[in-house]
Order: sequence, then structure tokens, then C-alpha cells
Amino acid sequence: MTAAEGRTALSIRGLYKVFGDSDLEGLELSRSGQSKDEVQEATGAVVGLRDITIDIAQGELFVVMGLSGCGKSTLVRCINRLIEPSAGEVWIDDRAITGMADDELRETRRKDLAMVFQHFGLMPHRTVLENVALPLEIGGVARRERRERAVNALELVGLADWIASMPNQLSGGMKQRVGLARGLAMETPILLMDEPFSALDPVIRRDLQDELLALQSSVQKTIVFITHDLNEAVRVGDRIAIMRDGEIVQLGAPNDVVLNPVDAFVREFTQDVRLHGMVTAASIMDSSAEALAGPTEDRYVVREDAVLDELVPAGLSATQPLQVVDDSGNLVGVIPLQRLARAMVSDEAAAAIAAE
Amino acid sequence: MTAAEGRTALSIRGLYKVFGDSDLEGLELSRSGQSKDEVQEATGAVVGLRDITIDIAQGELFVVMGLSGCGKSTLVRCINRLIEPSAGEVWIDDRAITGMADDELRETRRKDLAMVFQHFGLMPHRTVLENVALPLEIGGVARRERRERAVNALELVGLADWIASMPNQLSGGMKQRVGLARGLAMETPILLMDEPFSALDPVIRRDLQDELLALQSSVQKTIVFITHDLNEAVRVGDRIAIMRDGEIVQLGAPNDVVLNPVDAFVREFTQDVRLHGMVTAASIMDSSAEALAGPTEDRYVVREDAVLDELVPAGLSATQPLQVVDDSGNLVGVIPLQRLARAMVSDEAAAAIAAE
Amino acid sequence: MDQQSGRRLLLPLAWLWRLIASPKAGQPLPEHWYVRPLAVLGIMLSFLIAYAVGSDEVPIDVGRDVGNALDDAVDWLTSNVSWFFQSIKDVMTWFLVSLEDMLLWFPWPAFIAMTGLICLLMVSWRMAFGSVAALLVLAVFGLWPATMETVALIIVTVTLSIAIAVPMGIWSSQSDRLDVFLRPILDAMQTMPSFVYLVPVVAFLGLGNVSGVLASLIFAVPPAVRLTNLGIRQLPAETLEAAESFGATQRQMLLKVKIPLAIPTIMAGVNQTTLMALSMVAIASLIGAGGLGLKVYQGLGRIEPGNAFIAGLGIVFLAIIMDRVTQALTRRQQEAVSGD
Amino acid sequence: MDQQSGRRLLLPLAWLWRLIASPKAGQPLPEHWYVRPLAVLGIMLSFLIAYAVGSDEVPIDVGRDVGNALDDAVDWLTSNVSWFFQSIKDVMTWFLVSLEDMLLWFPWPAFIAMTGLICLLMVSWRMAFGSVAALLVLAVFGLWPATMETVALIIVTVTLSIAIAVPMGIWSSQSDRLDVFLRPILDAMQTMPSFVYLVPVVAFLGLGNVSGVLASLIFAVPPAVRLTNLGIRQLPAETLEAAESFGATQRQMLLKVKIPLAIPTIMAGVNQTTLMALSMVAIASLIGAGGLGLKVYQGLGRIEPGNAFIAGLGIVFLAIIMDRVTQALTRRQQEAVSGD
Amino acid sequence: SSDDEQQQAVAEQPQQEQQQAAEAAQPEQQQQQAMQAEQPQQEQQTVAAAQQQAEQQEQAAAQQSQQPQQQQQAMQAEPKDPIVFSDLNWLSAEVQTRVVSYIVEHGYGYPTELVAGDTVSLWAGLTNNDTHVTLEIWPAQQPWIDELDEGVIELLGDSLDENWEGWVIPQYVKDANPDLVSVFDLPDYQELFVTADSRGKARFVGCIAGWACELVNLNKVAAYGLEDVVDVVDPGSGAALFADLEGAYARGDNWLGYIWGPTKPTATLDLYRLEEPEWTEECWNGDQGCAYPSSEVRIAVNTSLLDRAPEVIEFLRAWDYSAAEQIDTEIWMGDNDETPDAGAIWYLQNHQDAWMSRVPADVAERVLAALAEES
Ligand SMILES: Nc1ncnc2c1ncn2[C@@H]1O[C@H](COP(=O)(O)OP(=O)(O)OP(=O)(O)O)[C@@H](O)[C@H]1O
Ligand SMILES: Nc1ncnc2c1ncn2[C@@H]1O[C@H](COP(=O)(O)OP(=O)(O)OP(=O)(O)O)[C@@H](O)[C@H]1O
Ligand SMILES: [Mg+2]
Ligand SMILES: [Mg+2]
Repeated sequence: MTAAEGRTALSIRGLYKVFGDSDLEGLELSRSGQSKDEVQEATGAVVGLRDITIDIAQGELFVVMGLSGCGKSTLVRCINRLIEPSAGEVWIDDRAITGMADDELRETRRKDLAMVFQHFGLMPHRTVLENVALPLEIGGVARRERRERAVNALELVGLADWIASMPNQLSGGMKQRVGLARGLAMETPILLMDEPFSALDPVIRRDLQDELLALQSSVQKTIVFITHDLNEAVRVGDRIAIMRDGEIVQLGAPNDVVLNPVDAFVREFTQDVRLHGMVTAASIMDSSAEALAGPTEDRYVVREDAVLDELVPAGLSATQPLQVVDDSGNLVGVIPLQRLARAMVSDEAAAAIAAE
Repeated sequence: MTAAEGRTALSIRGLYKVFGDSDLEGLELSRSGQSKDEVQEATGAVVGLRDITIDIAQGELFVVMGLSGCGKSTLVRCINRLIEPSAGEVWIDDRAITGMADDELRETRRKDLAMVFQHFGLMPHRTVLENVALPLEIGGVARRERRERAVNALELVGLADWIASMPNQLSGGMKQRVGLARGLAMETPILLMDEPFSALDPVIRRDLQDELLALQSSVQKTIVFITHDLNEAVRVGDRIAIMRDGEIVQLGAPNDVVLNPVDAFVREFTQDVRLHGMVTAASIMDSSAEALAGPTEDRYVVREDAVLDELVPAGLSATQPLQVVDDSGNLVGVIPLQRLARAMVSDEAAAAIAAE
Repeated sequence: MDQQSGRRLLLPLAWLWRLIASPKAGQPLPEHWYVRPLAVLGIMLSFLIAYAVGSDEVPIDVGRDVGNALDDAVDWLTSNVSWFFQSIKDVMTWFLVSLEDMLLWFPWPAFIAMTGLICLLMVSWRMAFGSVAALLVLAVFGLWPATMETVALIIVTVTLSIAIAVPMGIWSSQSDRLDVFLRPILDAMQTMPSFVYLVPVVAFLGLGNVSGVLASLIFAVPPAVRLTNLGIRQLPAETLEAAESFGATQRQMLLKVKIPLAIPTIMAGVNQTTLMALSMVAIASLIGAGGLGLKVYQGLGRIEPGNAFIAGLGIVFLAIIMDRVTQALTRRQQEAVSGD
Repeated sequence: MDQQSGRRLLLPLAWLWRLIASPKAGQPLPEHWYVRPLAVLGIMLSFLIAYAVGSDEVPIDVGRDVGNALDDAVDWLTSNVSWFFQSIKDVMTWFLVSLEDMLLWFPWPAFIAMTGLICLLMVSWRMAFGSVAALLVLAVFGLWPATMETVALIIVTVTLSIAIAVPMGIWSSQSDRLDVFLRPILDAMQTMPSFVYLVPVVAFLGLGNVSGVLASLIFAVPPAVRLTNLGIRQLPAETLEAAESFGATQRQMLLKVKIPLAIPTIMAGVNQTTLMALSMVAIASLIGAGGLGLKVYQGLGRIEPGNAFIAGLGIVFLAIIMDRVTQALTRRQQEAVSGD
Repeated sequence: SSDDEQQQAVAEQPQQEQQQAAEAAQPEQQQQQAMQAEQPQQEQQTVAAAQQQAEQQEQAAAQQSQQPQQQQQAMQAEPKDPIVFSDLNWLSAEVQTRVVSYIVEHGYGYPTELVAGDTVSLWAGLTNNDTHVTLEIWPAQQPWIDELDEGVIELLGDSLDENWEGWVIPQYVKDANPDLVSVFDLPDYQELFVTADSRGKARFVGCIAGWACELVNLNKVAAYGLEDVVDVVDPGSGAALFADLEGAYARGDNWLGYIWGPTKPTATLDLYRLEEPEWTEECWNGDQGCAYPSSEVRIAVNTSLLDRAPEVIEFLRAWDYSAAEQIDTEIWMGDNDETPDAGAIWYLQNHQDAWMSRVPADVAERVLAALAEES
């Protein structure tokens, strides 16, 4: 996980988006702290985004999730200004895209921002190759080079044999691969993905997630990835932002979000995720001085990032609390077997212990 | 769980459905054992169902699942003959619906078979109440009675306040509640549900699943429930049939299907299900005479239908193999702690142990 | 002719019929590699034959004989079936005359105000202004009585069209056979130049507005039939399936589900029918129908294009007003039924 | 008039304009409870006023004056701009005559075989049989030369319509202002009875096929403009959004994405245009155009409905063949572009 | 093939020349076609050929290209521009136009063309010099003939003598009501002609929209005091007027209306013309309460023709086609279900005295020669 340590590649500051005729009034009200519903009641304007501030690091895979209508698509479209933000700024490296003139914006879209769509957005009248080459054609890349880059990208997603096919000859998963190849062929540092896998069958979906992760480990792009599926978010994300009604209600690493939901909404949202792969030794260990000073003989040693599924076998063969060590082998806490057993009983208990 | 012990309410015997112009040739080939693809290659006919035989008990909630295009909808539509089967029989109690004349069939549809649709199938020009009353109107029920029954059904699904609304004023979840109410108002012994919750948001979906289970525990209908989501299937089903290419590849109780997938296809399909709630003591215990004759002192006793999540806490506090007893307290097997630990490590290991 | 040779004659016909009637006959030739070369060959062959036969002239000409036979048929109908047409005519005449009287009895400012209000409630402010302005223009141009006569004609034509077309559309939506049978007839009704049937219509019904209505009907009925048929056939399968699963009879399906759901498309058909009827107003004046069409025709006859244009403008105004109002109606119906 | 009173006069006009031009003017009156009573009241009031004023007659009549002024305008144009029309006429005449010569040079069996083949490859077996049979009927009815003349007329009309309509449709799809401006003009072109412009057209272009083409153009252009416009405006937002996200300029969007995707709808427009052009064939014969339309018109004049019918049938056959072929073309384009 | 070669050969000539050659050779071509036609269905064939010719004059050049080359050159000696006739769409005009164009073409050696259209379009065409001759102009009916003032158009000889206009009823109505003799008897017989849409009055079918008689009829109604007796119905077009009368006649309905002759119905149906007061200049300039005068029907030519073809102008001045000739031809056409093209040939063959008296002998000679080839 490459988390938020690197250089900031994409920075969103105080972003607002209000839809409708009376968007300015709506923006005013929203700024003064009124909720989406209140604003809609008062002015008829729909608040799409409300005071969003995020910094995304170079090479990070940043996931935005939330229920339908929470503003995910609006957010990602404000980044490349397919939707014009009502207020706030979006910075790419050291350039504010929000202030750009039309041709500068077009140039930025061509050079810096690629996008992959839920509905693929393929051009039905063009072959797969021509589809992948389209953004390059638009960007004025020479014919030979764009063919080369398009073929490379299609090879990367495993569609080298299909370059002459028409989109309607492809299955959904293949179409999305084309969409992905098109985004990759643009060779932009930033890739925006709006629910790229939501329209796909679960099996194909997992394949594509794997492929994305593999690709990401080699190309190391900055990716903003939208999904409404927490399993997917947890699987692919370096960090996750959970949105509701146009606001970010929680932002953090996947296990952080799952184990420490800030409120009932996020908890309900995260209920279906398989916790056992998520609860780590560190999250349930007892690191009080008192515990560390307990009986030390015959202890089983586990690493602090070992997950529940690994802890239990260790616990089953142990008779004393498990001993948790960090990367350098220092003792950082202990897990009494009783506590481990309680963590097993149910997801909620595990989360509760983690939250203790 | 009311499993397959009761009286058989719905019986499907040797059902075939072949689509296309050359359906008869296709049927012939399919009968002679050729696969869906082979038949399509040879005749152009699409095999929708191939030799389906199922008995569904009175009061059972029978789930059919499989990937898109495997024939689920075709199966359920053959039951009420919205699709005419190519061969085979469907019996409701002691009447063969497959042999019925038109008016008898209509009568059966009115009295015995209600259906709930993925796309709701509401009539946009009628109010919620009129929608729920429509099947009764069609069935010739008197105005007063149908109003009464419709209101009752709407109360049951919690939509009593919405009876005068038009369908397009409702959210997706509410629309499906109307669809459900419509099915319930018909007061048929059998309810067919074709992916009733697939079009809904995950949170609403879970609500409706709960509601269905609650309803079912009170009304005890015979339900054929179609889904492509195994989590849902496991959650609501008494038994599950998994289909592929028009055939049933596995049929059994939920944990049976999950723990003993007959082949790689079913295994891949069931990967995402949370096993820990599914693996029972019975499925991983060692019931060999030798094991039963092992050391008997200080044994921890567990019931045979205890699931892994319950076994582990017991295992953590035990030092000897766990002792598994049946309902009447007889010892039926033991679980060595080593074995329990292995079951914990991964889903696949658990399934493997169960399959041993 | 003995039976044997009779059969010999019928066999190729039967074969031809089988070929044409088979479902495959409804598809284009599959694209085999040999299709194109064969096509080119066929055309070259027919060139060759044409030159070998040595004449560009079509060798037979029976057009005049057939035409005269048809004339005789029309004559026969005129003398022998007139009682039938006459009774239709009487009913329609009464209807038209009363409607026109009613419209003319209506004070013109009241009519304009009402039209404006309808537009205001159904369409938009803009349209309300526009329609009031347009009607005022017609009034001060001295076209008010002609406008009312045209309105009466249109109302009668549209009403009759609907009365004929909607049941026919419903019926043909229920029967593929009827649909296939009707389609070329509807095509012919819409594309047959009206000059062709003006004379027979007059011979049957005499001069006047009734004949005008009948001639307009021929042109105005097809879109309503088509759209009614289409509206019912295009209904979402899911909704119909649901009704079917409740054990609805054909009749129940039609009355409780299909027709109510097809109303927006049927309304679109009415919109089309209205415009078609209006487009026949000028032609109808060739056979004695009055109103704005007659003014246009008189302008033509007197070589006064300016006056013809003004009357034509009246027709345009009426068309736009009726179009927008029926479209608004369609949209309302659509909204009521959309987004299941 | 001093400035003061001028302004006083303009103020209410400006207010009216603001009202009409505001976006709210595009919506129907909201349904408040007082709307309906007010409406009834308004109508009753206008009744009262009408009776109080005491006359049902419209008090002013300026129709004739305006009409005569328009006549003068047409006269002026005829005398002063004819050089412009003349040069158009020369080009089109050359085009028409060459095309017709070519079609007539073509041996008729070859033409029939070719039409059959096109139908076979594009539409269906059934249509191929039908078209060959229909054309053979026309040939033996002695209508071959007339048919070819009509085909030439239609080809020229449709070609010109497309050349005019498609760019106009594209342009108006890019500009809401132009769209709003064009819409009533297109409405007027389609609903203005052709009798209105026959005389001016002859005055400008003289008698003959060229005038026929121009008169048909007025009627045939609007659907192609509308459908081109619609085809581009109705494109799925997702596809356009994708192209936009690559940084496409307006021009690139139009050329690389919008127009290619709108081709099926544009083809549907061509289909409509063809049918409209055919429906004008008979009317065009009023100003000297030949072909089947003339045969129909002669049949009308000679009171020979049978012969008119046969020629009319020729038009129907051509219409059905052209309709099915262009529809098949549209469908092909649709298939190429559908199912993203 | 040889045709192709000719096509190319012709194509090499300058455009203008080719055109003229084509036009000049026209009579020759017709002869050829006529000679080939020695087959059972002779007449029909000839008719077909003539018809085709009449309608395809515009393509003369194209047809010509199939003629042997020598002939073209031979005829190039006296190239003449074609004379275009307005082909009005009622029967008398159609027959007359074909007769005259036949004589002009074969007798005077001018290629001729016919352009069809409706009356006003053809009038506009004549003023435009699109057409050069219109054979039936009813100045009394067509008030827009003020174009004459501009010197664009010249009215020549009479064209349809003995024509008449009047109010008629079918003879069987007259027979059933012997006392219905004059327009002044109409109030007594009002009931006879009442229809559903005539609002209790007698239905009176008036004159074609836009013609002068439309107003004259209204004036007469007023002058005869029939305003409360008759309801004047505007028939729209001539075709509709005739069809209405023929339909009523076929059914045996009572019919009252205006018509003029010679026309197809007046030739084929037995009609009774209601009596009206004698025509006087005085009454005609007053309330018009008297019979129609016999209208003069004139031939109109575009003034461009005056200098170009003086011999044709001479012929047209002498042309004096009578109603009797027309009626005779129409009856023959009706009996044989024939077209005006065939009717014109028949007239030329069977009314030689009539037309030969109007042309110089040499012209008649040439026409007769051409006619001899026709059958
Ligand atoms: N053009 C628009 N005009 C008005 N409101 C809009 C517009 N686009 C979006 N909205 C509103 O903004 C909110 C956020 O929409 P958005 O499409 O971003 O949601 P989302 O999270 O992407 O949902 P989904 O999962 O359905 O794609 C919604 O309430 C929506 O109704
Ligand atoms: N009317 C039909 N004609 C031809 N083939 C059909 C028809 N209906 C269904 N099929 C085919 O039958 C197979 C089963 O279709 P069915 O609709 O039952 O699948 P399903 O399991 O319900 O899929 P989904 O999850 O997408 O609803 C598919 O291969 C489909 O293509
Ligand atoms: Mg979205
Ligand atoms: Mg399905």
C-alpha cells in the first residue's frame, strides 16, 4: 500500500457543486452549513458536492464510495471539469484546473487526465483499435504512433486479438477492458474511473479488479476510483472516502473505515465486508503496560499486521496470550485468548474490540 | 428451515426448453446429451433448459441461482407457462399445468401462482392500490373484497400510506414492495419471484430480504426465488439449485452447496460467501470409530449444527478435541483442535475438510 | 383444360407462393461470397437480353384497357352503390353543418380567448401569446368565417379518423396477418396522389365539404392506424408479462393494460392525423370544400399569390396551434404513463 | 413623435418581449386552484364584450391590402431577381435532362433486374419479388418513360434536399438560437399548401421539371433538417461525455463523434424526404413537371379516374420500393452503430 | 454496339448544333416509327407512339441520337426553334392543342413541344415565354389577362366557336317537371334540389373558383331574385364540377347548376338549358340578369412568336375551330375510350374540310402526307 506518503498529485480544495437554476443561492446556503435537503427545500437547488477537500498522492489508488446519488460521479467529473464546480479549486500538481481557459483545459484533459466510464463510452462506429486510438487522434498524435500506443494498451489488457472487432461484438467485460486500454493509451499520470466495473458480472468483475491491481503495480498511476461496492473498495483501494449527500463522511485506509466506522451510516454500509481478513493483531491487542508486563514464558509470537484468520490457528495451539511484535521484533502488545475468542464470535464484536 | 420434508407442492419433471426456429431438432439433440453450445452450433436453436427435475415442498423457499443467461428466468416462466416448455411436465399438487387448456391455465394462474418481477411490472397508469388489485380484478373478485385484500397486502409490506400514489412517485424499493404486495394479495399457495431484489440498492435489498423472511415465517408459501447473488441465496433459501447452461449443476441446502461445491464452476461462484457462518461442527468433525474412541476426559461439548464462528471460541478455551453431540446428546464425532485451526485458515481449506 | 395440365400450371405458382410466404422471404439475401458476382452477372445478362431482343420499348401496353375498365367500375359503383354513400353523406353533412354553425355562433373574441387559455394551460405562455396573435391576424385579414369552416372540417375529419383508425390499429396489433395485409394498403393510402381519388369521391358523394372530409380521411387515417398498432405492439414485454401471469384473458389484457398504456402513442397518431388533415385542406377545395383551402385555391386561380399566401398562413397558424396542443396532450399522457 | 411618447410606446412592447422571451414562457401555466375559475371568467367576459360591442363581425379587414402588397412584391422579384433563378434553372435542367436520358438509355429489363437485386441484397426476397412485379406492371401499362422521368425528378429532389438539409440540420443542432428560429419556418414549409407557392415558383423559374423540383424541395427539406438536428441532439450523453473528457474540440466532436453516430437518424430523414418528394409529384405536374404525376393530373382533367389510378399506383409502387430500400439502409446504419 | 458509337459521334458536335439537328429531324423520326407499325394493333401502336412523342419532346436530342447520321446532316439546312404549346387540362383544349401542334409540326416544319400544367401556371408560363401558344383563352372568364397591356401577349383568332354557358338541369328532370322551363320557375321547384347541406335552399353548383363566371352567377342569382331560393356551391375545379354532374346523372338525381360547352358532359349527357332573358349589352353591364353571351375564346401567343414564325401566326389567325368539331371528336373518343392524342389524329383524318380550309395548300399537302403515315 502506497498510501498518502508520496508527493501530492491531485488536490481538491473546498469544492462545491450546486445544480439547478438557483445554484448561487443554493451555494450560499450550503456554505452557511445547511444540509442538502434543507437547501433543496429552500431554493430548489440540488447540492451535488459540499466542501470537499482531498489530497491524493502520486501513485495512490484513491477510492470514493457511497450510495447512489451521493455525488461520486459529480466529484470525479469536477476533477476534469466535465461538470463545472460551483466553488473551490482542483489542483493538478501545481496547476489549478479550475481556473483554466478552454484550450488550456483541453490540453490538460489530453495530457494529464484519462477517464474510464461505467457505461464504457465506446464509439460504436469505430473498431476497438480506433476506439483506443480516438483520444490520441483527438490529441493530434501521429497515425503511426497512435496505432502503436493503442496496440500496446490493448495488449496490456489482453485484447490484442480483438483490435479489428466492433464494440458490439464484445462482451461487457471486454468492452470495459477496451475502456481501460483507452485510458491507459493516453499515458496520463492521472486516471479517473467512474464505477468502471459496476455494470459487470461478479466473476468478470473480480478478474478486472485483479488486472487493475496488477497494472497499477507496474504503471503506478494516480487513480481516483469510484464504486458503490465496499468489497471492491477494500480490495483495490489504498485509501477510501465514503460520501453521503455530497459530503465526505469518512476518509481513511480500508481497515480503518471498516473497523472504525464513524457513524451508524458507515457501519451499515460496511456490514457485508468480510472482517476476518481485515481485523489485525494490532487492532485487537491489549497494549497496556499492565498487559505487557504479564507472564512471558511460553508465549506465541505473532506480527502486528497478522489478520484474524491467521491469529486463530495460533491461538488454538496456544495456552497463553499471544505476543504481538512489530516489524523490528519489538513487543507491542498481547492478545489474551479470551479476547481473541470474543473477536471471533461476530464481526460487530471484533469491530467493538478494535474500537475499544 | 422447513427443507424438503413436507408434501410436494410443485414438481418439475424432465423439463426442456429450446428457443428458436429449429427448436424440435434442438430438443432432439439436447435430449441425446449434446451441450448447449453443440446444439446451437448444429441447429441454431438456443437451449434454455435441459432436463430439469425438481420437487419443491409445500412451504419451502427454493432458490434458483446462476450467472446471467443460464436459464433461471426461463425455468420460472415455464412453471406458469409464460414460456411454453418444449418437453417435460410441471405439476402443481396433482394437476399437470403443462397439459392445461387455455382457460384452465388462466384459472390456475389466478388461483395458484403469483409472480414477482425484477422490473416490478407495475402498471404506470394505475395507482398503487389499483396495481395491487389488478390481479384480483382480472380474477373477477368483487370490488369491495379486492380493495380490502389489496389494502391488507399493502399494510403487510408497510405501504399503507401510499395506496393513492402513482408508481412513478415511488422509489425502487417501494415499487418492489408493491410488486410483492400484489403477489401476496393474490393469496396463492405458490409465489414465483424472478430476481425480485436485483434492481435494488444493497441496503434496501437487505431490508426486503428480511421482510421476505419475516413474511414467509407467517404465511408459509411455497416460493421459487431466483437470484444471481449467492449471499442472497444463502440468506433466504431453504434449498438452492445452481444452474449453468440450462442445467442444474448442484442442488442442496445452502451450506451443502457452499461447502461441497461439485465442481470448479460452483466453487468460483461461492467464493465470495462468508464461510464461517456456514461451516458446521458436523461438516468438519471426525466421526471415525477410532476418533470417537480417543481420550474422553476434559472434552468440550458442542452441538453438531454449531458453526465455525461458535466453534472457535470453544476451541480457544479447550486443550483437547471438541466433542460433537446430536440433538439428543449422543456423541457423533470429535474435532481435533488442529483440524479446527486448519478449517480457520482459509475458506478453501474449510471446504476441503468438509469434503473429506 | 384437363386436371393434369391444370396441376402442372399450378405447381410453379404454389412453389412461388411458398417462397414468398416463407418466413425467410422477410430477410435480405445472406452475404455469401458468390452473391455479388452473381448479381453483376444477372444485370449483364438482362442487358444482353434487352439488346438481343433489339428493342428498348416495352412490347405490350395494356394500361389504357385496364384504366378504362376501372373507369367503368367507378361508373358502375356510382350508379349502383350510391344509396350507401348517400346515407353516409347525410349523416356527415348534418354533423358538419351543425359544428360549423356552432363555431360561427361563437363570438370570435371568445374563441380567441379560449384558444389562448388552452395554450396557456396546456402548452406555454409563449404559445398562448403566439396563438392569440395568430388568430387576431386571421380575424383582421377577413379570414374568420373561412377559418371556422376549416376548423370544423378538421374537427370532423380528425374525429372520424380516430373513430376509424384506432379500432383498426388495435385490431391489427392483435393479428399479424391483418397487419401484413393492411401495411401496403396504408402505404398506398398515404402515397396515392389525391388527384386520383378526387373524381371518384365527387362521383360518389357529390361536391362539398363532405367529399373534402372523405378525401382528407384517406390521407389522414393511416398514421393513426400505424401509431395505434405500434403503440400496442411496442409496449414493454415486462409489463405485459406481468398481466399475463395474473391469468388475464386477451380481452382483459387489451382493455385493462394495453390500450391504457398505448394512449400516448395513440395521441401521437392523433397529432399526425391532424396535421395530415390540415395538409389536405387546400386539395379538398378542388372538390368544393370551403374554408381557408378555398381561399388559397381562389388565390391560385386568380393569380393573386399574395392573397393565397395569407390564407395559407392561416392554415400554417392552425397547424402550429393544433400541433402544439396535441403534442402537449401527448406529453401529458406520456408523463402519466412513463417511468414505471 | 417626440422621444418621450416613443419611449412610452416601446415600454409595454419591451415588457411583452421580456415576458415571451423568458425561460418560464416555455412552460404551461402552473395548476393553481384559481387558474380554472379565472379561465372560465375570462371566456365569459369575452362573450359579454362581444355582445356588448354588438357585432359578430370582425371590425377591420386589411386582408386584401396586405395580399395585394405581397403580389406586388412577387412581381418585383420576378422582374428583378430572375437572373439569379435563371442560372439555378440552367444548372438543374442540365442535371435533370442528363439523368433522365441515362435512366431511359438503360434497357428497362436491366433496370428492373437491378432494382430486384438491390431489394434482394438490402431488404428481402419478398420485397425483391414485389418490386420486380410492380415495375413489370408499370412497364406493361405503358408507364415506363413516365416512371423514369419521375425517378429522375425524385433523385434530383432528394439529392438537393440532402445537400441543403443536412448541413442546415447540423448547424441548427449546434445552435439553440438557430433551432428556435428555424422551427416555425420548417413548420410553415411543411404545412403551407403548395398551391400558394406554385405561381411564384413558375414566375421565378418558368414551367417545367425544374420548378417541380423546387416546389417539392420546399416540402421535402424540413424532415431531413429536423431529423439531422434531432439525431445529433439525441446522442447518448455518455458517449459525448467520453469524447469530451479526451479534450475534443467542438469541431472534433462534430466530425469524429456526433455526425458518424447520427447517421442512422439522418438516413431516416432521407427516407422521409424521399416520401415527401414523391407525394409532391402530382402537384408538381400543375407547373409543368412530367412523369407519373402528369399522367395522374391528365387523368383528373379528362375525368378518367381509372387511368389516373394506374399512374397513381406507379407512384405508390415507387414510394414503397424507395421507402423499403432507404429503411433497410437506415437499419443497417443503425445496426452498425447500436448496442455501444 | 452501334448505338453507343452514334452517341459518341453526336456528343462530339457542339451542343447547339446537336439540339437544332434533333429538332429539325423530328418529323422524319415520326415517319419511321409510323412505317414500322404495320401490325395487327396498328392504331393503338400509333397512338402510343404519338403520345410518347408529344410528351417527350424535351428529350428530342436524346431520341435523335439514335437516328442515322446522314439524315441529321441533311436536315440541318433549315434549323428552327421549337414552338411550345400550353397543354391545358380540359378536353377541348387538349384535342385542339394536339391538332394545331400536329399541323404546325408537319405542315410548317417547326418542332413542337407540349407543356402541361394548370391554367394559371400555364398563363404564367406564357407570359414568361416558357410556352409560346395557348389555344383556349377565355378572356371573359380569366380576369387576370391584364398582362396583355404589357405587350407580352397577343390574342389571335377565335378558337372554339359556338361555345355556350348557362344554367342546366338533366333532361330527365325536365321530363319529370315539364313546367320547369326558365330560371324564373325555379322558386316553384326549389324543393327538388334541396340537399342536406344546402340549408333548405336549392343546391346550385356554380362556376370554378377564380373564374369570372363565379361572380356572374352570383349577380344573376341576385338579379333573378333567387337569393332565398338557391344555395350556390363552389365546385372547386372543372373536373369536380363534371364529376358531380356525371355522378348525379348516373344516379338519376336532380341536379341544378352552371356549365359550359362544349365539354365532356355536355357532349355525352342529355341536358336541358334553362331559359334566361336575351343577352343585351345593357343588361350585361348592369345587373347581369340575362343569358350569357357566346364567349369569345381566343388563341394567345407570346409576342416573341410574331417575328419568329409569321406563317404560323397567320395560320393561328385563320384557325377557327368550332364547338361542333370538338363535340364530334369527343363523341368518337368517348365511344372508343381513346386519348386526346388519338382524338386529334382522328379529327385530322375525318374533318379534313374543316382544317384544310384554314391552311395554305402546300401545308395541307404536307400534313396529309404525314397523316397518311399514321395509319
Ligand atoms: N445535471 C444535474 N442536475 C441536477 N441535479 C443533478 C445533476 N446531476 C446530478 N444531480 C444530482 O446530484 C446528486 C449526485 O449525483 P451523482 O450522479 O454524482 O451521484 P452518484 O453518486 O454518481 O450516483 P450513482 O451511483 O447513481 O452514479 C444527485 O442527487 C443527483 O440527483
Ligand atoms: N425468446 C428467446 N429466444 C431465444 N433465446 C432465448 C429467449 N429467451 C431466452 N433465451 C436464451 O435462453 C437462455 C436463458 O435465458 P434466461 O433469460 O432464462 O436467463 P437468466 O438466467 O434469467 O439470465 P438473467 O440473469 O440475465 O436474467 C439465454 O441464453 C437466452 O439467450
Ligand atoms: Mg454515478
Ligand atoms: Mg432472468
